[in-house]
Formats: sequence, structure tokens, C-alpha cells
Amino acid sequence: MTTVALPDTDPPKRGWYKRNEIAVTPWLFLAPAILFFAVYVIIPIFQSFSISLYDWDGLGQAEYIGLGNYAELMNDRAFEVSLWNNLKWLVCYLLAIPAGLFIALFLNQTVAGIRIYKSLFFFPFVLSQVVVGLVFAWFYLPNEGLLSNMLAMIGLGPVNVLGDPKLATYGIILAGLWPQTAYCMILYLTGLNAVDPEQVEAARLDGAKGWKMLWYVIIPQLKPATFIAFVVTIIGALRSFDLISIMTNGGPFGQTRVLSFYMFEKALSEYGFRMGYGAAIAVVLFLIMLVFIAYFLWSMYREEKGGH
Amino acid sequence: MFPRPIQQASAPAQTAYKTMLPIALILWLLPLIAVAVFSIKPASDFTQGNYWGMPGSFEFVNNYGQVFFNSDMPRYMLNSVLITVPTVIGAVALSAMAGFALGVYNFRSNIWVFFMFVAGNFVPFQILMVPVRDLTLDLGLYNTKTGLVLFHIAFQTGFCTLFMRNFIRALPFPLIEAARVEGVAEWRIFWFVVLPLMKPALAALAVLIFTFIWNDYFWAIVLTQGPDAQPVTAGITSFNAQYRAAYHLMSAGSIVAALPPVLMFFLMQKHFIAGLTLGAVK
Amino acid sequence: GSHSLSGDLKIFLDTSNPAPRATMEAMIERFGAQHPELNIETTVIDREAYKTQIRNFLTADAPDVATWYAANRMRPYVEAGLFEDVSDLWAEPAIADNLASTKGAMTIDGKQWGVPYTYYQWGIYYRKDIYDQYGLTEPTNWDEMKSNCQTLLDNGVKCYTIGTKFLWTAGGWFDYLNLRTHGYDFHMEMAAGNVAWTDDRVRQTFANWRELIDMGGYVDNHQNYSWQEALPFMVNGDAAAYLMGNFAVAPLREAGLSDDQLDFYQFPAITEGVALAEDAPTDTFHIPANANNKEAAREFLRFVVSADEQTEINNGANLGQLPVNASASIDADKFLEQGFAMLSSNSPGGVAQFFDRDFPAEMAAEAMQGFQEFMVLPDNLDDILARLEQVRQRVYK
Amino acid sequence: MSGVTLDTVIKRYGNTQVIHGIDLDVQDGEFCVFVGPSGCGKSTLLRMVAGLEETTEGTIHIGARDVTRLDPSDRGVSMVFQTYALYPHMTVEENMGFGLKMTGHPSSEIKSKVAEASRILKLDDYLKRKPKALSGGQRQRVAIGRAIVRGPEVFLFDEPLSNLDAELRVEMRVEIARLHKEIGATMIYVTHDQVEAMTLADKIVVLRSGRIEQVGAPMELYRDPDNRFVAGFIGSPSMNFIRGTVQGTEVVSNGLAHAVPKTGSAQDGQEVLIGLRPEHLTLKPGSSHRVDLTESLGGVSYVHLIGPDGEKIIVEERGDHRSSIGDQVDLVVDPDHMYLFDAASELRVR
Amino acid sequence: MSGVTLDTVIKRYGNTQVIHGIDLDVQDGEFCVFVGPSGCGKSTLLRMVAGLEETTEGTIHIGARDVTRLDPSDRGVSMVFQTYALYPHMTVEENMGFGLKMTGHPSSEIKSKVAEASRILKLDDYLKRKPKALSGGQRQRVAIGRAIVRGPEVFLFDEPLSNLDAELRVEMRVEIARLHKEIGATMIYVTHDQVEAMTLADKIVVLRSGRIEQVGAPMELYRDPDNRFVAGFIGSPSMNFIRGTVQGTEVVSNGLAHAVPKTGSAQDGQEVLIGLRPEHLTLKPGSSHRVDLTESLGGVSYVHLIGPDGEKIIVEERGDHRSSIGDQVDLVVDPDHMYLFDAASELRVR
Ligand SMILES: Nc1ncnc2c1ncn2[C@@H]1O[C@H](COP(=O)(O)OP(=O)(O)OP(=O)(O)O)[C@@H](O)[C@H]1O
Ligand SMILES: Nc1ncnc2c1ncn2[C@@H]1O[C@H](COP(=O)(O)OP(=O)(O)OP(=O)(O)O)[C@@H](O)[C@H]1O
Ligand SMILES: [Mg+2]
Ligand SMILES: [Mg+2]
Repeated sequence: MTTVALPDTDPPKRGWYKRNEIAVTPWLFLAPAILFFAVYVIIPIFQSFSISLYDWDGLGQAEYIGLGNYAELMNDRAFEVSLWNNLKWLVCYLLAIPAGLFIALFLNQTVAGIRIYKSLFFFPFVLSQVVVGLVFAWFYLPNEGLLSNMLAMIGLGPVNVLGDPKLATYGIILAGLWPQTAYCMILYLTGLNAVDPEQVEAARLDGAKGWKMLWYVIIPQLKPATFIAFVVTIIGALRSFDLISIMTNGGPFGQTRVLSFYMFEKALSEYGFRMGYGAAIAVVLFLIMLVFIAYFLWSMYREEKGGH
Repeated sequence: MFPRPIQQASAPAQTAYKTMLPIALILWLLPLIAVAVFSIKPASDFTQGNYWGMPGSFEFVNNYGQVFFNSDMPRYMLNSVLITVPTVIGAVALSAMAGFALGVYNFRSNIWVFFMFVAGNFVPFQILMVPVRDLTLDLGLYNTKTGLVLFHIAFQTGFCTLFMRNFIRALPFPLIEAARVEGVAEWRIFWFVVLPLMKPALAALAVLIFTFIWNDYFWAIVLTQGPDAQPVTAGITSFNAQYRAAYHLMSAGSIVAALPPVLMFFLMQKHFIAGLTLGAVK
Repeated sequence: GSHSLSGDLKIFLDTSNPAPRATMEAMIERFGAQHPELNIETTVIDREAYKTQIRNFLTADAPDVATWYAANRMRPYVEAGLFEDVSDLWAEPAIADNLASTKGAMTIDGKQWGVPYTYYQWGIYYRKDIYDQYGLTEPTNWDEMKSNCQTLLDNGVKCYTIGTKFLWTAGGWFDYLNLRTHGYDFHMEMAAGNVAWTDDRVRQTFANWRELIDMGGYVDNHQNYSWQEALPFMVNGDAAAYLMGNFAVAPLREAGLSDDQLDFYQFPAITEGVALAEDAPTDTFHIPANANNKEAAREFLRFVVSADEQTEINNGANLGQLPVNASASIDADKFLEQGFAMLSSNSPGGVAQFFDRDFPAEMAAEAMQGFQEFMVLPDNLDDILARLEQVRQRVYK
Repeated sequence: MSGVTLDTVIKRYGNTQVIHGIDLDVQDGEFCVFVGPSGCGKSTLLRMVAGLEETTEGTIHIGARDVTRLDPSDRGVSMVFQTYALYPHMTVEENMGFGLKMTGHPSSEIKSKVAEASRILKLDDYLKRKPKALSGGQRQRVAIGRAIVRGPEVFLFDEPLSNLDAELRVEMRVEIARLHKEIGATMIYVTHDQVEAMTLADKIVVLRSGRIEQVGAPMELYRDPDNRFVAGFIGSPSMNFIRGTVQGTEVVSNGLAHAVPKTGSAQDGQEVLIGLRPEHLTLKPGSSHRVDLTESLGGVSYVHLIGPDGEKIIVEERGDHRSSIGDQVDLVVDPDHMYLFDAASELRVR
Repeated sequence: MSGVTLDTVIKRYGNTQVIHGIDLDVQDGEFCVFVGPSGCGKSTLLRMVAGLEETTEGTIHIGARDVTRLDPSDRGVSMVFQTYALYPHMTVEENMGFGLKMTGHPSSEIKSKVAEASRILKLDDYLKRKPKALSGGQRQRVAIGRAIVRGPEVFLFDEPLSNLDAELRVEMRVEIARLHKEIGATMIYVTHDQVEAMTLADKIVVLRSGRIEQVGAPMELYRDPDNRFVAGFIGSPSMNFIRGTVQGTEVVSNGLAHAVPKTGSAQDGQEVLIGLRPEHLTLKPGSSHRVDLTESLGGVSYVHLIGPDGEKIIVEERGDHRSSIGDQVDLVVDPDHMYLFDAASELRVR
């Protein structure tokens, strides 16, 4: 045979890098990403914690006040309102999940042109929230808006959704649900694609039909899609900012603020000069999110362990 | 397949379904259709209260001409491009490397580094606002496209790394082992073996990040000001401030601003959806 | 120019609307023509955005000249040492003599921190044709104001348009109601934080306000609109008047109202014997402390306040506002003339800047939000005032 | 009473016809196996019986009922899938009881039926587990249990064992055979595995391209194939084919050192294929074939030969007699175990 | 010169030890097959030789070189993976030449080596195709080609055929055997397929739980297993085991109608297992066993018996003699083909 002549002696002395190639390479590859991420994400999180302990207008000297900002938050009505609104967002935004599932079921057919339909239904997700906000703001206009016009058709008086402190938040959430539902729809469409057809057939032989099939067989199998939809919806709900800023600017009289908006207002807006206070709000928001992050990482950790 | 293929249903049910489809679509896209119609209406329609009727006249050229030649919109659009494209390249490059490191090597802190990226990706980004703004100011990058790009790259890297790492994990590992047995250096494995295999993921991510960044509003207003550096999402609001209540122009402007990601979506639909479902997080 | 200037001069402007923008750019061009060696770079930023961004560019990448507002509104930057002390300019006779009336608004800690370039009256702009139609005249006191209003309402016309989405418009109403109810000094005491919001005198102001609200005097859903979006009510005749600054005239004219249809009157007296005082916000130029070319910047400030430029930039074709230089002449515009007359001869109580310029930023923000809430839900008054009082105690410490 | 009868059954997908008019009678209690190359329509036919595919033309009866247009769940059939198709989110117990639950049986009845089935399949210890926690064989047992619980008249299996490894496959095969004996229901079973077909079937249906090639008991097909396709398909290793020509009463062939007697109706001069099973050939020293490779499996070994025309022949050797690579040998043919096929039509010459 | 020598090789993952001190000598040019149940450590051991897993303790020599701590690429080995591991974005040619290209060989040399390998493997027609456009067998051939091109001293195969279907598996098996003959390199081959092991190996290594149970030529293991595990593992169907006791010179057992002579050193009174291969048993009418099931594969059939203690026995029958279900039979044991194992230690009693 044709054997390549390999030296029978010990191999030539290899450089440090060569000897440690497998150990070192990942860190070389990770370095730029970690650097960027640390500088712009990780360190700022801790900085925010630290800033939240100061009274600082962003211009002059910062004054250390310990937990003063947090103490003030406890009595801040606007903060309370924001917190409640965040809760509303969290709860109502989840409606995107069943709504997305519903549309996905509706569209999960193979008729001519269905691909176009699917992509058009998905369309709202691609739009900027700024545009979505504008569009819905016009939709809600108290007199001229399409909503009022449609209500008038069925004999109901005009309604000022965004001007009504009780309705405004829900109005904005509805606007947010539009793209979010589209997102969940896509997740479910791919989820439905992955449902084992043999299981559906087995269930049909078992006599499961319609709702029963959906409930007992399909939805349990869509669990991964549901999980993802849940995660992105929660994140979306807690990050909601653009829509509020565009549609009501927090109003009327601050009733549609959420934490993320309130902190922007406190820290960076026209009259806001309270970096420390804003940071404290951000920290609270972060702590809320931490619950979900922890949950997410935990389930991912479980999967990693289970998967190997 | 669930629900049951409509082909197996009765003929009336099939017809009903096929007529429902366009109706549902129109209802679903009603707000958007309204904007599209707004954007070709004359100003007089709005002063006369004809908000939702047929356009009084067809003002496509006028309205869009106004947007393109008589406002800062083109500049904002250009800014958006100059912000979005480098961000996409940067984030994808960084995360491809990081994803490779995390997906291929089993060093001890692997999962913790990975979790750092994941967790960072999920933080409410408001918590970064004050420090990042200060950092950008300190770097002298406030109100520059570079400042915005650097931040976006960093923040998106979290998400992209999650995505890339999972993708690489799903690649058959023997491919890498085969290359190792053949004496291919690690970085060459990345370049010649892994990267070509990641093409679908790269495409999906690029499309996805493109839309995310194009549509970003929050950071645009935190880190930039004015038509020098602001992207179109922020531009549209000042455009609107300028044309308060001129719904036809605002609509035209909004549509122009929304167009690139929409085009991107339609051209790269397959990648886009793959991206969403693979990465599965925004 | 007297001596030759060189280098770069960076100017930041917030005059983003088309007309003011053109005015300022033309003015800068004239300045540039006098100093050919000088390389001038102008940046115009959206007016609303400017308000949040000034902080950033003052600390980071400071221009040599920047627009801003007088009084309390400039205090944070003065205190943070971000504005240049320009008392030296105010010592020059050309400025000291001609700009004396605005010196107070530019003074903090006994020093001057910038120069004004324009100011404008506030007051009630109304549809003369509609008033005429229902036989109404310009009111001179509170009762007439209310009875006018009642007549209009009876005929299906709202008395006042307003858009409170961005809150500050409500501040204007509070200013006038408070100035008329208790006078300039009381208002300023409040601004200085010396009066509790729960004070009965404050309640009195709100009680007056409430009369208009309860009548239904304001357009519905004003919380949805910006000030521009509220203009069509007046243009269309759904509302008869607008308490606003003089800058509203231009868009109203643009929307098609002729000078026959549009007129102006001073906010009428409420409490007898209280001297009339007015809001006349002053827009200003400042030199950031971190500026590079302060010499050129000072020269630019001198140029801006010169009588000629003041006459030019404030005329009806340009800003359409009042010049700050006493030697400048006022354009032959019916609103400018009325305004100038009002401010110079019929404002014995004093001239205030505006609610959000006289009150500290945080107080102003909270208060204006409270005003909006009050205008929508007047029954919440006690709650609102209690809240504002809480803020006052913190803000003024 | 609950046999299955197909009457000129046809299946078309759009314009492509994949089942071409099949007539078939499966007796009550019979174990019928469909075999055939991949894509021949085995699964399609089975799924048409199950009602999972529509029948384009023809009728299907189960017992006396015409079920051609009935819903799957109304046909009284149960099906076991290749991939098990267990519901991953349900326990073994729930999986098995799901069908009864859906049809509204009281839970006490479900319980007893599940208990009965799990006894038969020895699944009692796993009732509370989810499928994930089961081995492949256990999963397949659960799938069968699920089929049993519904007490169907007919069981359908689509390659139920092909996802199992060799050892388990043998074990499960035996279990299915036993199950059939125990409950005696009609069963139709699709496979591409020789051994399964031979060992399980009462009746094998050999399909090719949507048509039946031959139907019969396993040993019938093995001993008496109708054509070359069936002859080559049944038996492992496959039958060897050698070209030959009928000359008088004999068949002569390059590949055989000596002429062999012709069988049946072969005509003088007819071109034929001589079919010879590896187990019916023996070797003796000679010159016509060369030993190319030998594979010894312990008790048996396979000798790969190259014939004079380059054709490959496999011969099975038993016991300790072993040929070595390179040996020159002749084939010894047992005239009782020899088949002739017409070279053109490939039909058996009987 | 380029054999492989393992010296008390140990592998631990954290605290779990999976390879327990293995000593093994693979001669130059030898074809060595690792078999054993799933999870026994076959792949781990192979990957340690390749350098893809670190060796915790012990040394590995290839030829005279200690390669224990060398990088995979410096060991002079090539590996063929179960999943082929072809680079999907490269053509067949590029796949085969990639390793050489990356290690800086001139392209003319690469070309000639690739041409040589593709000639051996008959891949010339596919050189420009991507792996996607190849069948499973062709892909596996490319993977082997890639291994050949580098001209390694040792080839390593990890279940290279288990992703192929039965027919192809047979074909590729023959090809690998031929390849080994042609290039004569040392090969180590992991499989769990009986047939592959028996037919390919010069030497079989039977592993269990990270330990070697027995090493030897295939027929050696078949004829002379060291213990019950090896006896049961090699041969298909598996050897039957019947409990018995040594009494004097005989072994008596419930499961046998008559005592059988003891062999070797069995002690009086010793509890033993009698090992009997299915192919070495014959049946006669009797009473000790009942025929539970018969499986006929054409040439051969397997009779499943239930013994007096309920134990299961499989007997292979050839020819036309067939037992029927329910028959009562006795086992006829050939004393020459009978193995005794100690019941406790399960070691062979020789
Ligand atoms: N939905 C379909 N549309 C068109 N043709 C189809 C469809 N389903 C199956 N076929 C075709 O019908 C034929 C029979 O397929 P079927 O699955 O019944 O084969 P099979 O015998 O079960 O094969 P295998 O052994 O591979 O499972 C094939 O040629 C297949 O391509
Ligand atoms: N990374 C690892 N960490 C811990 N244990 C491992 C790891 N890799 C393998 N093992 C264990 O080592 C043992 C041997 O695994 P190996 O893959 O070598 O088995 P195998 O004989 O190849 O099995 P198969 O036939 O299933 O391929 C198994 O028990 C396995 O669980
Ligand atoms: Mg099939
Ligand atoms: Mg293995």
C-alpha cells in the first residue's frame, strides 16, 4: 500500500498556540462579541443599578442618596399607574397567542395562493411600530376615525379611545396585538407544519375530531411554539415603548404610561432631569423581567441537560 | 395535517372558505389599506371630512413627490440604510464567530457565556438607556450613525449568538471531527466548513436584523438627533410634526418609511420566517 | 464686522418649522457675508426633539451658539455650568440700553447667560366673523367672557379650541387664569415654590377655570390633539377662539383665514383691581460653555440683537413676532401692533415667560399634566392638587 | 364476518394513478401481509382501508359493511404506525385509553380495557410513563396496545417494526404473531422485510407498481412463484438467475457445467432464465465459476461466485464445508428445486 | 510497523468511567472489529484511537509512535463516520481533496490522489456532484474515498453501514472487504451487526461495559467462546441456554429428555448452563418441549419451543421437515456442539 511516511520519532516541537489550540480558539472567537456585549449590555446593567442610587440630573454632580429613589417610587402615583399598566400589557398581550393560533389554524390549508395569504397576514409584523402607532391613532380618532365611523353605522356614539384614561391603554395594546398576533401566527404555522401527521391520523382513527382533536392532540404538540410565543410576547409587552410614545405620549395625564416609557420620561424627556430616578424605574422593570429570564434560562438549561 | 384539508370538505364549505379568505385578509389589513388610500388623497379630502371615502382626486405623484423632494425623508432613509447595513454585517459577523465558539467547543464555562448572551438579549433595554447614552457621549459618538451602529451591533449580538449557536449545534458534529482528523486548523474549520453550512442561517439572520434595526425607534431617539444621523423611524415623527394633521403626507411618509423592510420581507420571505422560527425571539 | 473673524462657527437651531427656519438661515447668511473668513455650519433640529437633546450636545459635542428659552428654562444649564456667562455683552451700551426690558429674564445669580432674539405675546385669537354673526364683542371682564361663551355654545359653537396632548397649552390657560385671579406677584411666588398647591387661592383659580369647563366651553377630546391639530376647529368654525401665542397666526392664515375673519384680544380681567399681566415667552441665543469659537459666537450674538436684524427677522414675512431691541421697528401687522401695544402699555402687572419657563421643569411637567387631567376630569381636582403639592415639596426642597 | 374485501379499488393523486384496480379478499381472522418494493403502493392501499386516504374508485367492505366513504373512526379498524405515533404528552395509560375517551366510554370501562391490553402486552409497569421514557420496543407495544383497546374488527400495521433494531425486531415479531393467535382478529400488515412477511403471514400479497403480482401463503410463494419478480422477491438471499436456452428436453446454459432437464411446458429453443435458490445449490470442484468472496456467519456461509459470463451467483454452504477465495468450482443443481422463467415475459414456465 | 497498540487505556467522563483499562494489539494490516451491546464503549474506544476523545490514562501507540497526546491530524489515521460527514457544500472531488488542500499539498498531487481513490471506489462519474445528489451507498463510498486519499496508516470506521438499507449494506460490506484486501492497511471497525463482524473481521473484539470479553478470529469466537456473554452475542439466532447440574460424568437437566456427557473440567454437582446453538439442535417427537411458534423463511425455519421450566428455545430446521405448533418434541443434542458454562460466573467450563 501507499503509506505516507510519517516520522516515527516524536513530532516536532509545537508552539504554545498549536498545543492549546482547542482550548484557546473558542475564546479568540468569542472575544469580539463578549467585548461588545460586555461594554454595551452587561456593564450598563450594573451601571444602571449604581446610578439608581444617586440623585443626578445628567449634567452636574451626582449625589449619593442610597435607596432614596426607590423609597420615592413607593409613593409615586405615576409609578403605580405605570406598574398597573405594565400588568395590563402583560395580561392582554398574551391574547396574541390564542389569536395567532386561531389565524394559523384558519390559514393552515393548501389552496391556491395560500402562501400569499399567509405572508400578507404576517405583514403587520414587518411594519415599524411607529407606523403601526400612527395608523391606529388615526383609526381611533374621536370623530373622524374609522372606529367611530363604524360604531356610528351600528348606531353607537363616537368613542374617544385614546383620550379616555380607562380605554387608552387597551387601545394601545390592541394596536400592539396586531403585529404580535401576526408573529404568533407565523410561529404556530411552522409549529403546525411540524405536527406529526401520523399522530393526527392516529387521533382520527381514535375518533378525535374538531375541537377535541385541537385540544387533546394538536395544542399539546404545539407546546414548543407556544413557549416561544409566550417568551416573545412577554418580552414585547415589557418593552412596549414605541406605540405609547407615538399614540398618546403617555397621556391622557399619564394614564397610559408603562415603566419603560415613564423612565424615559423621567430621565431623558423634555422635562426629565432625573437620571437616578429613571434608572431606579429601569431596575424595577429589570427585576420583573428577571423572573421571566430566569424561567426561560431554566427551561433552556433543562433542555440542554436533557438533550445530551 | 390539522385542520383537515379543506379539499376533503364539501363543495359549499370549500367555496365558503375561499370567499372568507380575502374578506378576512381585507379586515386584517384594513388599517394598512386605509393608510395606503390616505397617501394618495388630496389634502382637501381631510379638510372636508372625507376621511374614509374614495379619494377626491388621485394625488399619488404630488404626495409622494412632496415626501421625496420636499422633505428630509430621503436623508432619513439614507441614514437608515447607513445604520442598518453595517449593523447587520457587524452583528452577523460577531455572532457567527461567537456562535461557532459556543456551538463547537465544550469548555467549562460554555453554557454560562451562552446564558449571558441569552439573558442580555432579554433584558428590558431601557435599563441600558442611561449608561449607554453616557458611554456614547463619552466616546464622542453621540448623534453619529457610528454610535448607533455600535450599540445595535452589541445588543443584537446577544440574539444573534443565541440563534447561531443553536444552528451550529444542530449541524452534524462529525463534519467538524472529520475536518479535525484531516488536520484542518480550527479557524479554517470555521471558515471552510462551518461558515458555508451556515449560509441559510446567515441569510435568515441578516433579513431579520435588517427589519429589527430598520424599525428601531427607541435607540434612535436616545442616541441621535436631527436629520444628520437619525433613521427614518425617528425622522417620520419629526416629519409628522412638520405636517401635523396633513394626513395625506403623513401617510405617504409612513409608507415610504415602511417600504424597505416590507420589500425585504417579500423578497426574502423564506429566510425571514426561518429566522423567526429558528431564533424565535425578538 | 469691525474685526475679522475666522475659524468655524457651529450654530444649533430649534427653529424647525419652515418659515422660522428660512428666516434664521437667511440671517446667518447675512452674518456670514460680513465675515467671509468664518466657516459657519448650521444645524436645525426638530423643535420638540431639541428640548430633549440640548443636554447631550451641551455636554458632548457643543456648538458655538445654540437657541433656547429664557428664565427658569435655562436654569439647569446655567447651574451645571454649561452656558457661558455673557454679562460682558450686557455691559456694552448697545445691548444694555436697547435690551433692558428683557434683562431680567436673562439673569440668574446676577449674571446674564444669553441674549433674546424674539418674543411674542399670548392672548386670545378669535373668529371675528363668528363673533359678529352672534353679535358678540371682545370681552373685557370675566362675566362678559362667560356670557359670550354661553351664546356661542347655544349656537353650537365651542368657545375655545385647545389641544392638550403635549400638555403645555393647558399651562397657558393656567397662567392667564392665575394671573388674572391673583396677579403677577402671586403667580411668581408660586413659581418660586412659596405657595402650596392646596392653597385656597390656588383653588380659586381652578374654580374659575372650572366654570368654563363645566359650561363645555372647550372642544371635546382636546387631550388627543397637539396644538396644530386643534387649529382646524377654529378654521372650520367649530370653535371661536384660541388662547395661544402669536406663532399661531401664521398657520391660521395659511389655512385660509383672512385678517377680516381673525382678530385678537387681551385676556380679560377676572378679579377686579388685579393688574393685568401677560405671558410673553422669550426665545434666546446662548453660548455653550464648551464652545470652541466664543469670540465669533459673541459677535454673532451682537449681530442678532442689533436693531436692524431685529427689525428684519421679526417682521411679518419672517418670524412675525416682536423684536427685543427697543430701537427696532415693528412690522405693520395687526397682531404684532396689538401685541406690542398690549405688552408695552397695557401690562402693568408684569410680563411672565410662560408656565414651563417660569416654573422648574419637574414642577411644570407634573402640573401641566394635572391641568390636562383637570380639564378632562374636573372632579379629580383635590387629588391633583394634593399630588402637585407633594411634588412641590420635593422639587423646591 | 369481519374480513376485508377490496373490489377494483383505484387510487389517483391528481392525474397520477398509484393503485390500479385491486381485488383482494382478506378472510376473517386472517393475517395478510403486503410486500413489495418501495413506492409500490403498500401504504396507500392500507391507508385506504383505514380511511386515511380517500378511495378514488371501487369499494371496500369490512365484514358486510361498505366502508368506502366512512370516517376512519367509524370503520372499526385500528392502525399501528411505523413511527408509533404515540401522543407524547400523554402517559401510556392515557395513550391507550384516548380513543375510548373520545368516543365517550365511561372511565371505568376504559380502565379495565387498558388494564387488559397492558396485561397482554406486559406493559403494566409503564402505565404512568410518558412515551419519551420508553424504549423503542416498549413504544411499539404501547402503539399496539392502543390498537387493541379499541377492540377493532381489523388491525392495520404499516411497517410497525422498521424503526426497531435487529434484536428487538425479532422479539416484537414473535409478539405480534402471538397476539394474532390470542385475539384472532383480521390483520393487514405492511412490511418490506422478507422475514416478517414469511413468518407472520397467513397470506402474502406481493405488490408491484400498484398491481398485485401474486397472492398466496408464504411457502406457496416460496415454492411456486408465478413470475421472476415474485421469485426474486421472496427468499433471502435472493434466487439466482442464469440465462439458458431450451434444447429438446434440456436446458443448456453457459453458467452451468451440465445441461439440466427442462420443466413443464418449455418450448424447444425458448430463451429462459433458470432460477436457483442459494440454499439449493451445492458446489463441487470444477471450472465454470470462481469463488470471489466467502462470508461466514458461523452456522452458515455464503459463497459469492463469478460465472463464465461475469454473472454473480450466491451459494449457501452449511456445516463445516468451506470454499476458499479463488477456488474454481462447478454448480450442482437439484432439478427438483429449479425454476424456469420465460426470458422475455419473465413469467414462470410451468 | 503501523499496528495499533492500546496499553491499559482508561476513559473517564468526570466521575463515570466508561473504559476500564483496555489492552489490545491490532497487527499491521489487520481488520479488527469492535462489537458489543449499545453503550459498551465501542465508539469511545475508536475515537480515542482517532484522538477525538482524550485518553484519561494509558497509552496508545500507532506503529512505534506514542500518539496518546497527539492531535487527531498528527496520528496518521483516517476515520469514516456513520453519518458520512461529507461537506455538503463541496463536490465529491473537493470533499476528498479537502484535507490535503488544507494541509498545503500541491494541487497536482491532490488531483492524482483523488483520481486514484475514485478509481478504487468507482466514483469517477460522480466527482463533480455534490453529496446531496448521491445515493446513500455512494456517499459512504465518498467518505471512504476521503479516508483513502490521505494515505493513512490506520483506517477507523464507526458503524459506517448502519444508515444504509439492508440491500446496500450487503453490497458495501463486500466492498469494504475488497478494499481491505486491496490496500492492506490496518482497519478498526465498529459495528453492532453480527454479519458485518463475522464476515469482515480478521479479529473480533467483544466489549461489554468498557471491558474486553474476548478477542479472536470470528470462527474462533463462534466455536470457542470464553463465556456465556460472548457465546450469546456471536451467532444468530442466539445460542440457547438450559440450566443443568453436573452429576458424575453427565449433565442432567430438566430441559433435556436425556442426560448429556459433561465436558472438560466440570465438577460433580456444579450448576451449569448448557449452551446449544439453534443450528446444532434437532427435534424428535417427545414430550419435554412444546412447539410454541414456527417461523418459516423458505429454506430454513425457526421453531420456538417452550421447555419444561418455561424456558424458550429456538431450533433451526432445514429442508422440508417442519414441526407444527403444539407438537410435543424432545431436543436432540449433538455432544460435539455443546458448551458448558458455570451458572454463577458464566465462564466457560472447558
Ligand atoms: N400525496 C401523494 N401525491 C402523489 N403521489 C403520492 C402521494 N402519496 C404517495 N404517492 C405515490 O404513491 C406511490 C405509492 O406510495 P406508498 O407510500 O403507498 O408506497 P409504499 O409501498 O408504502 O412504499 P414504502 O415501502 O417506501 O413505504 C408512490 O409512487 C408515491 O410516490
Ligand atoms: N460525553 C459523555 N459524557 C458522559 N458519558 C458519555 C459521554 N459520551 C459517551 N458516554 C458514555 O460512554 C459509554 C460508551 O459510549 P459509546 O458511545 O462509546 O458506546 P457505543 O458502544 O458506541 O454504543 P452504540 O452502539 O450505541 O454506538 C456510554 O455509556 C455513554 O453513556
Ligand atoms: Mg409505506
Ligand atoms: Mg457508537
